[in-house]
Amino acid sequence: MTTLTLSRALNEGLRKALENNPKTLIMGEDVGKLGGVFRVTDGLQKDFGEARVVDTPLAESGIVGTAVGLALRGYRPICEIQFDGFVFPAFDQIVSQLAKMRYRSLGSVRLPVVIRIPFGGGIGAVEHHSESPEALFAHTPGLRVVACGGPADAYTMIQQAALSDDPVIFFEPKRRYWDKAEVDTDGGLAVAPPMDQARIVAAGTDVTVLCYGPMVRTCGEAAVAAREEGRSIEVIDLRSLAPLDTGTIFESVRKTGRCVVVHEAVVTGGIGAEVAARVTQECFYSLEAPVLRVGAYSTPYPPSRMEEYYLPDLDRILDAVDRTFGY
Amino acid sequence: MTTLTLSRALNEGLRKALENNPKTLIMGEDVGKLGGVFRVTDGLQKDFGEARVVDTPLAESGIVGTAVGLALRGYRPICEIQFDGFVFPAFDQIVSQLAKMRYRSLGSVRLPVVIRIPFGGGIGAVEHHSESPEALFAHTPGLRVVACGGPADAYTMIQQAALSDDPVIFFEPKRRYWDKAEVDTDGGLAVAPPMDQARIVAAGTDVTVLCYGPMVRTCGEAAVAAREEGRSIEVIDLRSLAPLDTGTIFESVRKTGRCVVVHEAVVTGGIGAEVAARVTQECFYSLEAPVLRVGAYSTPYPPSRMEEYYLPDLDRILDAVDRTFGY
Amino acid sequence: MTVKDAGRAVSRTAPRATARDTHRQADSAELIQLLTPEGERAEHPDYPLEISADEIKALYRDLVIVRRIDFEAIALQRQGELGIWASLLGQEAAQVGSGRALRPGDMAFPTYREHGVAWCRGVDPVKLLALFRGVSHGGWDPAEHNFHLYTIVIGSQALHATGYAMGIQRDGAMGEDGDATIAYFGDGATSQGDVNEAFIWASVNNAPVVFFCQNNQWAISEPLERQSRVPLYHRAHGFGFPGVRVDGNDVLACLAVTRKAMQAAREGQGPTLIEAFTYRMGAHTTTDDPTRYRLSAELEAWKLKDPIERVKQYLIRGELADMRFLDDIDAEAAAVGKRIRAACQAMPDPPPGSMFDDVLTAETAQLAAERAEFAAYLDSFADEQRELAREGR
Amino acid sequence: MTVKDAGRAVSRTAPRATARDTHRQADSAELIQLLTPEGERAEHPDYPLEISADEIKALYRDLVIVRRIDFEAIALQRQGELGIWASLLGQEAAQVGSGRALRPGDMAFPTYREHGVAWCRGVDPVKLLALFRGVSHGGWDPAEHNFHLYTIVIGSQALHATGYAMGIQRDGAMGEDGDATIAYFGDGATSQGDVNEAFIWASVNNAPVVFFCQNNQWAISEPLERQSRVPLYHRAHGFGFPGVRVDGNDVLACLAVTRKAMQAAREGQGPTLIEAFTYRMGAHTTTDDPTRYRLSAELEAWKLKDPIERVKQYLIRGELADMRFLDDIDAEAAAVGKRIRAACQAMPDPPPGSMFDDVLTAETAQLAAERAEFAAYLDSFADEQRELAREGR
Ligand SMILES: Cc1ncc(C[n+]2csc(CCOP(=O)(O)OP(=O)(O)O)c2C)c(N)n1
Ligand SMILES: Cc1ncc(C[n+]2csc(CCOP(=O)(O)OP(=O)(O)O)c2C)c(N)n1
Ligand SMILES: [Mg+2]
Ligand SMILES: [Mg+2]
Repeated sequence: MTTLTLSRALNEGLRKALENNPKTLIMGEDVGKLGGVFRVTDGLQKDFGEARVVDTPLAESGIVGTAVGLALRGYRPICEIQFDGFVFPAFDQIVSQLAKMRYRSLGSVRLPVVIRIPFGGGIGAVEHHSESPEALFAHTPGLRVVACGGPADAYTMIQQAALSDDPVIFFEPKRRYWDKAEVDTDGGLAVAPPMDQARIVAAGTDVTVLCYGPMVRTCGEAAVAAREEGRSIEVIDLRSLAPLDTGTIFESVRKTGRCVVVHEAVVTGGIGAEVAARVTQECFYSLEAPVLRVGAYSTPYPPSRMEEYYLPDLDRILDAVDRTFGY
Repeated sequence: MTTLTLSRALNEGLRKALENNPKTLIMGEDVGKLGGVFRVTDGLQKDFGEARVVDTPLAESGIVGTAVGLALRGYRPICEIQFDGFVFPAFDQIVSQLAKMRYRSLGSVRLPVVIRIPFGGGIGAVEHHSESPEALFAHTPGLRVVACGGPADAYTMIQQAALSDDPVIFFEPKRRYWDKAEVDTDGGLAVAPPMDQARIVAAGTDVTVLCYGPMVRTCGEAAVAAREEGRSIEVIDLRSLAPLDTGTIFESVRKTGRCVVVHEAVVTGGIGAEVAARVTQECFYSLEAPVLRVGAYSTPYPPSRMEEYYLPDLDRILDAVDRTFGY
Repeated sequence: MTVKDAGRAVSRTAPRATARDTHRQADSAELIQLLTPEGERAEHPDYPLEISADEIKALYRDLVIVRRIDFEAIALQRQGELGIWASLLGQEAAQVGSGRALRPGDMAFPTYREHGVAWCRGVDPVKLLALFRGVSHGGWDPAEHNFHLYTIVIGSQALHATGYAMGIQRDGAMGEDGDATIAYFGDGATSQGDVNEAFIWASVNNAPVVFFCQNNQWAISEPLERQSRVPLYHRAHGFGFPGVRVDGNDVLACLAVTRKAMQAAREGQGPTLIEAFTYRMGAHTTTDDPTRYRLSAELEAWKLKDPIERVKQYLIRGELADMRFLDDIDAEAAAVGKRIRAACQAMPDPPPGSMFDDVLTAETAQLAAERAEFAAYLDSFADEQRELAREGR
Repeated sequence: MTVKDAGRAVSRTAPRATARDTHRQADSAELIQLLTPEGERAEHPDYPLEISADEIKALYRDLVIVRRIDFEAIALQRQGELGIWASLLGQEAAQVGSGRALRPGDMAFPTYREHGVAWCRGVDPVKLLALFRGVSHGGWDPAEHNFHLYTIVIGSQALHATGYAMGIQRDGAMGEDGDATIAYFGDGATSQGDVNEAFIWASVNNAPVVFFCQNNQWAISEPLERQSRVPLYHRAHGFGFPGVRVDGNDVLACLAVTRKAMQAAREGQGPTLIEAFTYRMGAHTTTDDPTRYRLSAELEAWKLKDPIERVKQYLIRGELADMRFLDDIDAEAAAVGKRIRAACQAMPDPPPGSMFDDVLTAETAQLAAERAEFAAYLDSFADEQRELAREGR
C-alpha cells in the first residue's frame, strides 16, 4: 500500500503497462519531456525512450489514426487527448474506424487502443477544458467506455484498459488528479475487480445514487451528509459506462426502490438517460419514484466563474434525493 | 397541393429559401451539376449560380468551418453532408464552434447554418451510409436538431430551418426520399406548425408511439395494423429532437398510460433513452408500464443483407406495444 | 447587390479556367512515362526499368483479368446481384503497376476502388463482391495478404498506413529487405484533413510509407480544380518530401516509380507522394450518372490512352506475344469472370444472428442478451409459421 | 527485439538532427528583414517600406504597451486574479506589425495569444482579462472591431477566416479598396487537418485570406521538428500559393509583408502564408514550466533579437526620439497597466443565472424551465439563510 495521487497512480499504472509489454506505446501531445500537462506520463519517456513514449504532431485525428495503424502492426498504443474538448477532431477516427474495424474484418483484427481523456470541470479552466463527452462514446457500439473515480481504481483500471484487446475510451476525472488515497501497488491486478464492473462505494438502504468519475467523491460526501440526516444512501461508482454493469445497478435499486443518477455531463441525452430508461424498464415494480438525474443544464459549459453553479454538488444531489422521497 | 417525393419537396423548399434571401447559400460535395447524390439540390446551381450553390472540396470539416465563417459575414449557408457516416470529420466544427460560438460571443453573433444529413438505413448501402447519429447532436447544447418524416414536413421544415437564426442539424430519412405525398406549396409556411413542435400522426387511446424520420411511416403502418387487432395507437412524430416538444408527448402519455419510442439509432444512449427518462419523470403516476424502446442493437450497422433484421419494423414495434400491455 | 452579381464577384476572382487548363493536360515534361499510348517504350533517366518480356506479359495478364473482374461486377450489379460497384475501368495500370511493385511483406491500404491491387495481393475477388453485395463490410484478414480492408470514409486509411509504417520502424524491419506501406487514395481525398495529417506524420517520422494518389480527374461529379489549383504531386514538397507524377495509364511507369519509392521508404529515406495521372472511364459507382456533369469528348480523348491497349500493341509490335497468348489470357479472364459470377450468385445471405458477431473480442452481457432476445424473436416467427402450417393441414 | 532496440530503430531513420538545424537558424537569405536586431534599417527589394518617423514611433508605442499589458496580466494571474494567461512575450512585433497592416474593413481571426493584434484592433484589454479570469468565454462583438473571438481549439479559426473571405468575394467587396481577412495560428497548428483544409479552400476559391503563422518555435513542449521537417512557409507552395518567411521580431518587416499580402488578397490574387519567425520568450501559459523541456541558452540567444529593443535603438540612433518620448510611452504603458489591473480586480463575477443566456437566439422551453428551476433552487438557499438569520435573532 502506498499513498498516491490519482495522477501518480495512473503514472504508475502506465509504467507497469510499458514494462509488461514491449508493444505498449504512449502517444500524444506533450507526453514526453513535459510528461503531459497533468504530468500523468511524467518520466516515462526518459525511461522507455522516444520510440515508446511519443510526442506527436498537434492533431488528434492523426494521433488516433496512426494509433489504429500501429495496432494493426501489433502495437498497443495508449493515446492521450490533452483535454476533453480536443477529442472531437479525432471523433471520426474513433467512431468510424477504431470502433468498427474489428466488425468490418469479421474478427480478423484486434484494436487494442486506449484513448485517455482527462474530463470534466471544476478546475477554473477556459473554454473546451471542462467537457464531459462520455455519452457520445457510450452510444457507439464497438467501444468500451470507462471512467476512474479515485487513485486505486486509476492504478488498476488503466492497466486493465492497456490489457484489453478492444478499444477503450478511458476517462480521467481531471479535478481529482490531485486527490490522494491508498493504492495497493503490490496486490495489483490479481485482486482488482474487472474494469467493467460497478463498485459499491457506500452501502445504503434508502436510495441508490449512481455516479462515476469526478462525481464519485461528491456522491460519497453526499452519503455522509445524508447519514447525519438519517438517510441511508447507497453510492455506486459505475466505472464502466459501456457496457453498463446493470446487474449491480438493478440489484441495488430493487433493494432501495429509489434512484438518482449523477454526472457532470449535460442531463439531456447523458448517461443518466440510459440508466434511467433501463432501470425503469427492469425495476418497474420496485420503483417508488422515477429515476432522477442530476447533471449539467442545457447550455455549453459556462465561464469558470459560474462553474460552481453549473456543476452538480452535494446540495443538488441531496436535493434530488429528497425529491425522490416526494413521490 | 402538389404530389411530391420527399426529395423533391426538399428541393422546392430549398429553392424557396434561395429565392427569398440572397444571402442563403447551398454548399457541399456534388451539390452543383449533379444535384447531390440524392438529387435534393437538382437544378439549383443552374438557376442560382456557382456562387450560391457551391461544390466544395471533399472535406466535411472544411464545409462546416467555412460555413461558420460565411455566417459571420452575414450569409446563411445550408450545408449538405453527403451521408450520415460522413458527418464525423465535421464533428469538431459542429460541437465546438457552430454550437458554442453564440454563447462565446454573449449573443453578439448569430450562426444561421443548416447542416442537412440524409440518415438511416434500409437502402441496401455499404458501410457508413446508414448511420443514425442524431443523439450525438441532441446531447450538444446550442444546436437545434430536427428530422422530417414525409414530403409535406420536408417542404416546410427545410424552409423553417433556413429561416432559423440558430444552427440546425436537419436529418432527412434517406430511404423515404422517394415516398410521395401531397404538399401544400401554396399555403406554404404561413399555415405550417413550427419545426420544434411534435405532430400527432394518428390519434389513439391505448398507447403512445413516438418516432421520427424514417420510422414515422413504419409506425403509421403499425398503427393501422394494430387497429385491425383492436388496439388504438397514438403515433407522434417528434420532428424536433432538440428541443423535445415534451408538452405534446406528456399529454399523450398521460392519456394512454403507455409509451413506446421507436428509432433506427442504437437503443443505448439514443433519443429513446432521453424520452423514456423524461416521460417517466413527468408522467410517473400515469404510466401503466415502463416506456419501452425499439431501435438498433448494440452493434455497428451490419452489412445490408442483414439490415432488415437490424432495423425496427412493424413486427418489432407491435411486439413492443404488446409488451407494454404485459405489465 | 443582386443575387446574380454575387455569382459574378466570385467568378471574376477565381482562377478556374487556368486551373482547368493546368489539370487537364498533364505537362509531358513532368509526367513519367515508360510506355507511350502508342505502345512504344520510352526511357526516363531516373527510372531505368529492366523488365523481361515474360514479366510484361504477366502484367498484361493482370490488366486483362482485373478489367474482366470489373466488367463482371458491373454486370452483376445491373442484374441485382450487387448493391453497388465502384468500377476501376481506366485505372488498371495504376493499380497493377503499383500493386506488382510491392513485396510480400509490404502492406497496402486501399480505398473502395482498388480491385486491381487486391488482385495483385492475392485477395479473392469474390470477397470484394461480398462487400458490394452487402454480405460483409470487407471481412478478409488484412494480415493474410498484407492487404488492408477497404476504407470508405475518404482519407482515413492514409493515417492507418502511416501508423503501420511507424510500427515497421519500431520493429526494426527497415533496410534493403525491409518492409514499407502504401496508402491508396483519390484526387478528391487530398482535400481531407486526415490525408494532410498523414503527410505530416510521415514526414516528421520519416516513416516508410508511399502515398499513391490515383488522380482520375473526378471526385464523383467534381473535377480536380475543385480540390486543387496546382498539380497534386506538388503537395508533397510543401511537407518536405518528394512528389512525382506518373502516367497512370502506363503500367511500366507505375511499376518503376512505385518500386523506387517503396525501396526508398524501406531504406529509410522516408515517404513519397506518387500522383498517378489517369482517368475514371466509368461512372463513379453503378448508381452514378456522369452524363450529368462531364462531356463525352473528355472520355473519348482518354480512350486513346487506354492502359491495356498500349501493352498489347507493345507485345504485338515487338513480337513478344502471339494471338494464341492473347486469346489464352482472354480465356483465362473469362474463366475468372465465370467463376466469380457463379460464386456471387451462389453466395448465401449471412445468417441474421451473425450481425451480433465480432463487435468486441469478448461479448458483453448486454450484447449476449440482445442476441438471445433476437433469436427468440426470430423463433417466434418460426413458431407462427409452423402453427399456420399446422392449421393449414 | 528488445524495448531498447525499438527506440534505436526509429532514431536511426528519423531526420531529427537535420530538421532541428534547419529550423533553429532561420537562413538569413530566406528571412525578410527590414530592421536588424541591432536596430539598423535594411532594405528588401520586394518589400520597400515608406514609413515616417511618427509611424515608427506609433509602432514603438504599441509594442511597449502590449508588452505592458502582458506583463500586468501575468502578475494578475500570479495574484490569483486570472485563472490562466497565455503570454505574448517575444511576439509583440509579429502581432503589432501584422495588426497595424490591417485596414478597418479587414477581419482578423485570432488564437488565444493575439493580445497585440487585439490592441491594434481597438479591443479593450480588459475584455481579454475577463476571458482568462473566467468571467466570459470572450464576449466581445467580433463585428465591432473586426476582430473575431479568441479560438482555443487549435486551427479551427483558419476555416472561419476562409469562409469569411468567401463571403467578401460574394459581397463583391474585393478590389483595391476592398476587404480581406487574416487568420492567425501557431507553428503547432499547422499540423491540424483544419488548417490544411483552409489552405485548400483558400486556394481553390482564390479567397482573400492571409494565413499568419507565428512560428514561436514551440507548441507547448514540442519543438517545431515534431510538426515539420521543412520551414513552414514552404507548406503554401504545395497548395499553390505563395509562402514567405519574415523576421517575426521585426515590426517593420511584419508590417510590410502583411500589408502586401493583404493587398494582394483584396485585389484578387488569393491567399498568402506568412511565417513570422519568432520565439515564445515565456512559458506556454502561466501554468506551464518550460524548464522541463527547453534550454535557457536558446532563450538567451533570442533575447538579443528582442523586438522592442531594436526599434528603440533605431529611434535613438537616428535621433528620431528623445528620452522624453521614451519616458512618456513608458508612463502611458504604466497607466494602461494600472487601469486594466484595477478593472480586473473590480470585475464582478457574472450573475450565476447568466449562464443560461445566449445559448440560442430564442430560449427553448426546456432551457427556460431549467433557468426557472435554478433560480428557485438559488432562492431556497437565500430563504434558508434568511431563516437562519431570523432564528439567530
Ligand atoms: C468522408 C467522406 N465524405 C464523403 C464521402 C462520399 N464519397 C465517396 S467517394 C467520393 C469521391 C471520392 O473521390 P476521389 O478521392 O477522387 O476518389 P475516386 O472515387 O475518384 O476514386 C465521395 C465524396 C465519403 N466516402 N467519405
Ligand atoms: C485541438 C486542440 N488540441 C490541443 C490543444 C491544447 N493546446 C493548447 S495550445 C497548444 C500548443 C499550440 O502550439 P502553437 O500552435 O505553436 O501555438 P502557440 O501556443 O505556440 O502560440 C496545445 C497543444 C488545443 N487547444 N486544441
Ligand atoms: Mg477521383
Ligand atoms: Mg508555437
